[in-house]
Amino acid sequence: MKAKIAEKKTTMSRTIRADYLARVEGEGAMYIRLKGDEVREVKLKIFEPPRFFEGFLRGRSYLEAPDMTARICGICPVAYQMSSVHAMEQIAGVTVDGPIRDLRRLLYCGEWIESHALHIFMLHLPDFLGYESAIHMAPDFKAEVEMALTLKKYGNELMALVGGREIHPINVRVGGFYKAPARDEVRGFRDKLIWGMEASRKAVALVAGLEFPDFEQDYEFVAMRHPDEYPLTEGRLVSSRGLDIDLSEFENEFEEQQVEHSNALHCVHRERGNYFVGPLARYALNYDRLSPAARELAVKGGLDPVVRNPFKSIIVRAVEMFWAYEEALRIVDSYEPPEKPFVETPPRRGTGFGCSEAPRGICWHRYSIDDDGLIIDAKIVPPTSQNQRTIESDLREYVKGRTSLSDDKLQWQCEQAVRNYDPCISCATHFLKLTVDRG
Amino acid sequence: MSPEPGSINLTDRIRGGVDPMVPRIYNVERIRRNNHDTFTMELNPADGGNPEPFSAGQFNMLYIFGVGEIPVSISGDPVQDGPLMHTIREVGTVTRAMARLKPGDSIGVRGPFGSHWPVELAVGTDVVIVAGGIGLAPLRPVIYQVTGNRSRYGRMVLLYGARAPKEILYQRQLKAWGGSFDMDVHVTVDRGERGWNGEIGVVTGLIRRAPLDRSGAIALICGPEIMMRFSAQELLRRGMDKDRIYVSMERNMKCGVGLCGHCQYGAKIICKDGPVYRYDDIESLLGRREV
Amino acid sequence: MFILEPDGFEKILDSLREKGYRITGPKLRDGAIVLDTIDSAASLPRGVRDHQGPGRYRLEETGDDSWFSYTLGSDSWKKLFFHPIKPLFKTTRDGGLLQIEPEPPREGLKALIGVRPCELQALAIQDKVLAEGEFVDRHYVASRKGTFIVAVNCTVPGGTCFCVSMGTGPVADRGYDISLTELGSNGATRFVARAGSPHGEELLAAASSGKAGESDLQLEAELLEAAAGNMGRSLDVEGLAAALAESGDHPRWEEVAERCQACTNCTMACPTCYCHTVEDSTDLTGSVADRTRVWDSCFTADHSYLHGGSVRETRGARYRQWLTHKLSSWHDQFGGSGCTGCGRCITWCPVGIDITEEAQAVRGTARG
Amino acid sequence: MPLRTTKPKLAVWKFSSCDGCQLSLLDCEDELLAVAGAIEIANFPEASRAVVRGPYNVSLVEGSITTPEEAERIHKIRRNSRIVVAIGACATSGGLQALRNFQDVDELSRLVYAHPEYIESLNNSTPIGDHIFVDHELRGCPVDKAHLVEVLSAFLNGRKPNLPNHAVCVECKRAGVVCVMAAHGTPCLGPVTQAGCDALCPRYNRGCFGCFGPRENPNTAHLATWYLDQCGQTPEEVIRLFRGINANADPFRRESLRHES
Ligand SMILES: Cc1cc2nc3c(=O)[nH]c(=O)nc-3n(C[C@H](O)[C@H](O)[C@H](O)COP(=O)(O)OP(=O)(O)OC[C@H]3O[C@@H](n4cnc5c(N)ncnc54)[C@H](O)[C@@H]3O)c2cc1C
Ligand code: SF4
Ligand code: SF4
Ligand code: SF4
Repeated sequence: MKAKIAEKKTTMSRTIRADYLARVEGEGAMYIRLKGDEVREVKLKIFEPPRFFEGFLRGRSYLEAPDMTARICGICPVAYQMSSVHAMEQIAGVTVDGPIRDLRRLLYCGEWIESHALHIFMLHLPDFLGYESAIHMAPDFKAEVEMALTLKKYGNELMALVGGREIHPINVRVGGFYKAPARDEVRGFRDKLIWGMEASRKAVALVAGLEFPDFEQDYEFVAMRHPDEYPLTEGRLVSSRGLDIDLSEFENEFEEQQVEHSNALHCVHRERGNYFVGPLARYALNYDRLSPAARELAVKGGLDPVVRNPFKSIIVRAVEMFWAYEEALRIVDSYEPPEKPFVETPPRRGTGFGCSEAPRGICWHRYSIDDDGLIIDAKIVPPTSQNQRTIESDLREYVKGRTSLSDDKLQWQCEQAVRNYDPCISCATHFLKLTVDRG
Repeated sequence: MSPEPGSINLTDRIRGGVDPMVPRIYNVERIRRNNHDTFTMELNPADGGNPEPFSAGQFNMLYIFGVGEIPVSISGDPVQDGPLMHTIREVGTVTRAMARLKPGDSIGVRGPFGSHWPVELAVGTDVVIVAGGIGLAPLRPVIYQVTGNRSRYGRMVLLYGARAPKEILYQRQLKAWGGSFDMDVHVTVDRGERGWNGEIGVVTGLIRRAPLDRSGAIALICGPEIMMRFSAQELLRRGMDKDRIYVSMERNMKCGVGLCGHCQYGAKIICKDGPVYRYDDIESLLGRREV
Repeated sequence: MFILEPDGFEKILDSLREKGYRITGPKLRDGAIVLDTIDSAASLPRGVRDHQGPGRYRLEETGDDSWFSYTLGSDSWKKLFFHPIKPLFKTTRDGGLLQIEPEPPREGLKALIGVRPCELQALAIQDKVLAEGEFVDRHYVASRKGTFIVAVNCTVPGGTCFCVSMGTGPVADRGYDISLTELGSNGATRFVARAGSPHGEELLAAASSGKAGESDLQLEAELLEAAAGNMGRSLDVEGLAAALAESGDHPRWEEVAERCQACTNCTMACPTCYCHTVEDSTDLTGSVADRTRVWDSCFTADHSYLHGGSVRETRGARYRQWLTHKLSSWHDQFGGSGCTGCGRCITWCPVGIDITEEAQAVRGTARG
Repeated sequence: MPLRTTKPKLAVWKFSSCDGCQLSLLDCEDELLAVAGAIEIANFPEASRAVVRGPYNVSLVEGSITTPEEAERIHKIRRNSRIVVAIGACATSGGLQALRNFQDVDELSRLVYAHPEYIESLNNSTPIGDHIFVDHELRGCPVDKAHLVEVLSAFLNGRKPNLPNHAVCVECKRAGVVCVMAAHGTPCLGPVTQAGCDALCPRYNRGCFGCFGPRENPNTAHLATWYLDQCGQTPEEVIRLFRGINANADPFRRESLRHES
């Protein structure tokens, strides 16, 4: 969005405002106040209206959680579905494995592919290349845009294959699925996945060649970690500063705070404050769990095992997209439909925890249910609320050395810095507004 | 033992090898506005051939590219050669899209379909035509046919009701017919306007006063369902026979050839048995709700 | 009359397949019998029977090896000939000029396995409507040609069947190439088989294990007679059509409106319902338009739509249209009933509205 | 038909929602470039920073009205748009967030937020059509992307979009799906829900839960009776079924309230 400029003549202060931040999911604004070279205030303001999901969930059946929580976010509904079904299964004392678990991973790979392809090419890349959007890019980069659309489309097709549709899949239930896809349908996906792996390789090469601002920060990365897999829906929570906890301990370590300028809660570490979730964190903490081919690709893309430049998240996403295609292929090639598509999970009183790696970071859930399976209490911590503070601190640091830039440029670059996080504001309750106030 | 019981033994009953569901392309020659919401289209086949012959009262299914297809009666002269004519009132999606057509555009035409006005029965007797609104369009072919061979028929009376003076269709023709063809033309409007010195009121009022005396006359009625019912009753009261009164019915139609099921009216299939019915054939249905 | 053993049955399928027939038959899917392509007799459901009632269908394992102890599922053969979704033509536009490219009718040899007597009648009714009038549906005609029918007489009628009332079952008397009656089960299924066409005769002669004996025919007659006496429902059709024709203002229609969902399930499941509509669509550039024919139903608002609104607004009027068409006006239009007594509309009505009950209620108190 | 000279302008607006319906437009991978060729994407923040001033030929509006600010903003959009299409369950009935309409919003706010005083929210979540005149409503949670393309191409071609108002059952039977009500005893909202999803849930052996909202002439009362008598449901279960994605749509709202006591 175009900056509105109002210069005050007497001092060097100026106000830059962009009321609606584009190419992010949801409604928010960014507000930066400068006095000379000094950054006075940075706010990521989320004005997406609250929708009170945790409140509605009370009194609903535990079986309804995957359908209801999916509606928190149209971009990563599967994350909400997976975190909620895992929590409910924990309460029921049931673990789901074999082909049902594989199908869940396949569905989630679909979501990663779709979301990453969307973010890399349609939301983030235009910033690097100086276009307003991917559609504006299309005339100059026809082949790339077409490749991007196909990469994304296959992700969507995977979701539809397993989940019934791309957005708000209907096939996910506590205990598994309503119906398992037929063997031939799943196996038939093979060629698309092989194409997707190849195209992802090209995507990595493409984005690795971009110019990146010199900007590194010392983040505390937080992600899930699984004993032997790159994390998706299961594992412990670990951090680059030594945290290693069970999902149930999340609230001991982290807390959600409400701030006046935002409808989204900020989640912070109780002692250490802001932290970083999402691809960079996942990658740094699980580098050793990537497949050999994905690791090789990361190296080719010029990535170290730990990446501290958030602008380079675009490369990490491309590597993860490759990984998701590869993982999907592994599942597809060995798929045999389960005898029964779900495990029975009779209602049982208790509290359960679920967490999964949404494309933009961990999505943590806690539920308590009563004897009849009705939800007594629910708590959901989406990824963007966890990154909000870090985004603000990035902005503060990023603006510091760049106050000499024109308002327009500075605004665009700050927007880009926000987009590094692929913030999903709809989840966080829900668009972005940038105000640079240099007064 | 029949040779192939499981299968059906059919020669292709498809007329002239043409699929009745596939339109023939016609080009718009000319569009004339009749009034603020009604226009008459003149069409000729795009292949340069002649329009299909038709009988007065029959209709075509007109297809407009990507928008839809609707039944419309033919309003031109069934005897003389000339372009295919349809007079259409704009009421919804398809009719509005048709109103935007320009000469040179093409549309699809299937037909003609359905039954026709029994003009042959009128030979040697009087003909009473009762029309309401756009209902005059399907009856115009009858007038052409009669005036084209005036001496074969008895007296001709046209009773026509429109909502308002400016909605009267074919105004110049009405004058000409009334003036020179030995035809009684009576027009009434629901609402008068300044400058209107004609009749005001419903068309049944005209029937009450129409110069109707010869028994054996036939009556042809077309207009809204309720208008047709009341007109028929009025004609009966004036001593006409049930089996000499004809009406033209309207129902949703998707195929026009009796296959889609939409135009059922009691046991009737309007596109096939109708749209023109002898009054006593459907009398019992006319007053019923939601048939 | 032949005796056919299971391997003879398989032989018939094999030779049909060799001749290029696509074979469709009953299959077990999602807790119901559906009609689908079958590879061999082995993919036919075995040892299952159905329990059908108003709005209710459940399968049960019989524990034996019976082949045809179930009756009808919700789909009927009509889907093979009168396709639920059928492209009619594609129009391209260049400037104002149109060009129409009709969808070519598709022919092809089809073998139907396990057609019940009431369904033979249903096919005959649809033939009459769609293929024997002044105008015919050419897609129907094309796909209906070259059909080979293996009928199965009913020995275990379903809970909503009333073919006896409609005079359509439980024994097939014409319209088949081969008809079968299953004798016994308990691992010893065999069939009495009859040929209804030279082609059927030829196949049977090659596949059967000989002529049926007196005792086989005796057993068959008993089974079929018992079936006829075992109908789940009945409908007194004497004078029914006339009574319904006069029932326009019957209060029962309003009463049924309180239950009826106007959901269309009865019409979609009915093997003789043929209502269809057309849908037009365009691409974004506005240069190509498609016209597609799809199944429709007299229960939708659009079915009777005239500018300004539907003629049949209320669910009662829509239900009346359906029932009186099936059981009364069909006679006027096509010289017979539109109902075969298959019971599908009763079983698959999600709220269990029963045509036999409604017809009876209306007729019981119809004014003359 | 007149040839198009300048491209019509499309705008996409967001109100309270999950973003899924507008994402559906980006999910039209095969048509996206064709859409962009036929239409000028004049305001679609999720896809582009570029903003072209109104008035717009078509505005797609996602989301429901839940704040005083939204209740004002929607009028500006109406004034600036020739055609307004409300997209999705939120925009056409209030969406899942309309569950608040059955509860006390202050209490909900206290449940979720430590400082409810910072939260500005209306008591009810309401559809766009409650605030302004809407030219078309596209149902679904999310909308079906083929319907989005259909609405745009209908608009481009000057016709009425071809969208059904009959029951899901029509699509269910056309697709040859086994009815989950009759064959499994699963309560299904299909008979009272508008078609458009191609009977997705029944295809997956589950009952329809009403994403596309009520169809024309729905008979919810007797369906609910059937759930209670024949599917073994409790009144609470019936309430929850009707009080889902389209809880605030009139027939569904009334039905769920009827079972409260
Ligand atoms: C036998 C017959 C002859 C007719 N002759 C004429 C005529 O000469 N001039 C004229 O102006 N009109 C005539 N009509 C009416 C004309 O068909 C409708 O006005 C037209 O279908 C409205 O279409 P629409 O798309 O503009 O309206 P909408 O209200 O948008 O209707 C949508 C669809 O519903 C159906 N439909 C709506 N109204 C009717 C209707 N009255 N009859 C049948 N189907 C309808 C059509 O399929 C139509 O496309 C005739 C109808 C019939 C049955
Ligand atoms: S009306 Fe009912 S019983 Fe009769 S043929 Fe149709 S579905 Fe079968
Ligand atoms: S009778 Fe039953 S199946 Fe038919 S429309 Fe009514 S509720 Fe649906
Ligand atoms: S499954 Fe649901 S939508 Fe399908 S026919 Fe049955 S009731 Fe209707």
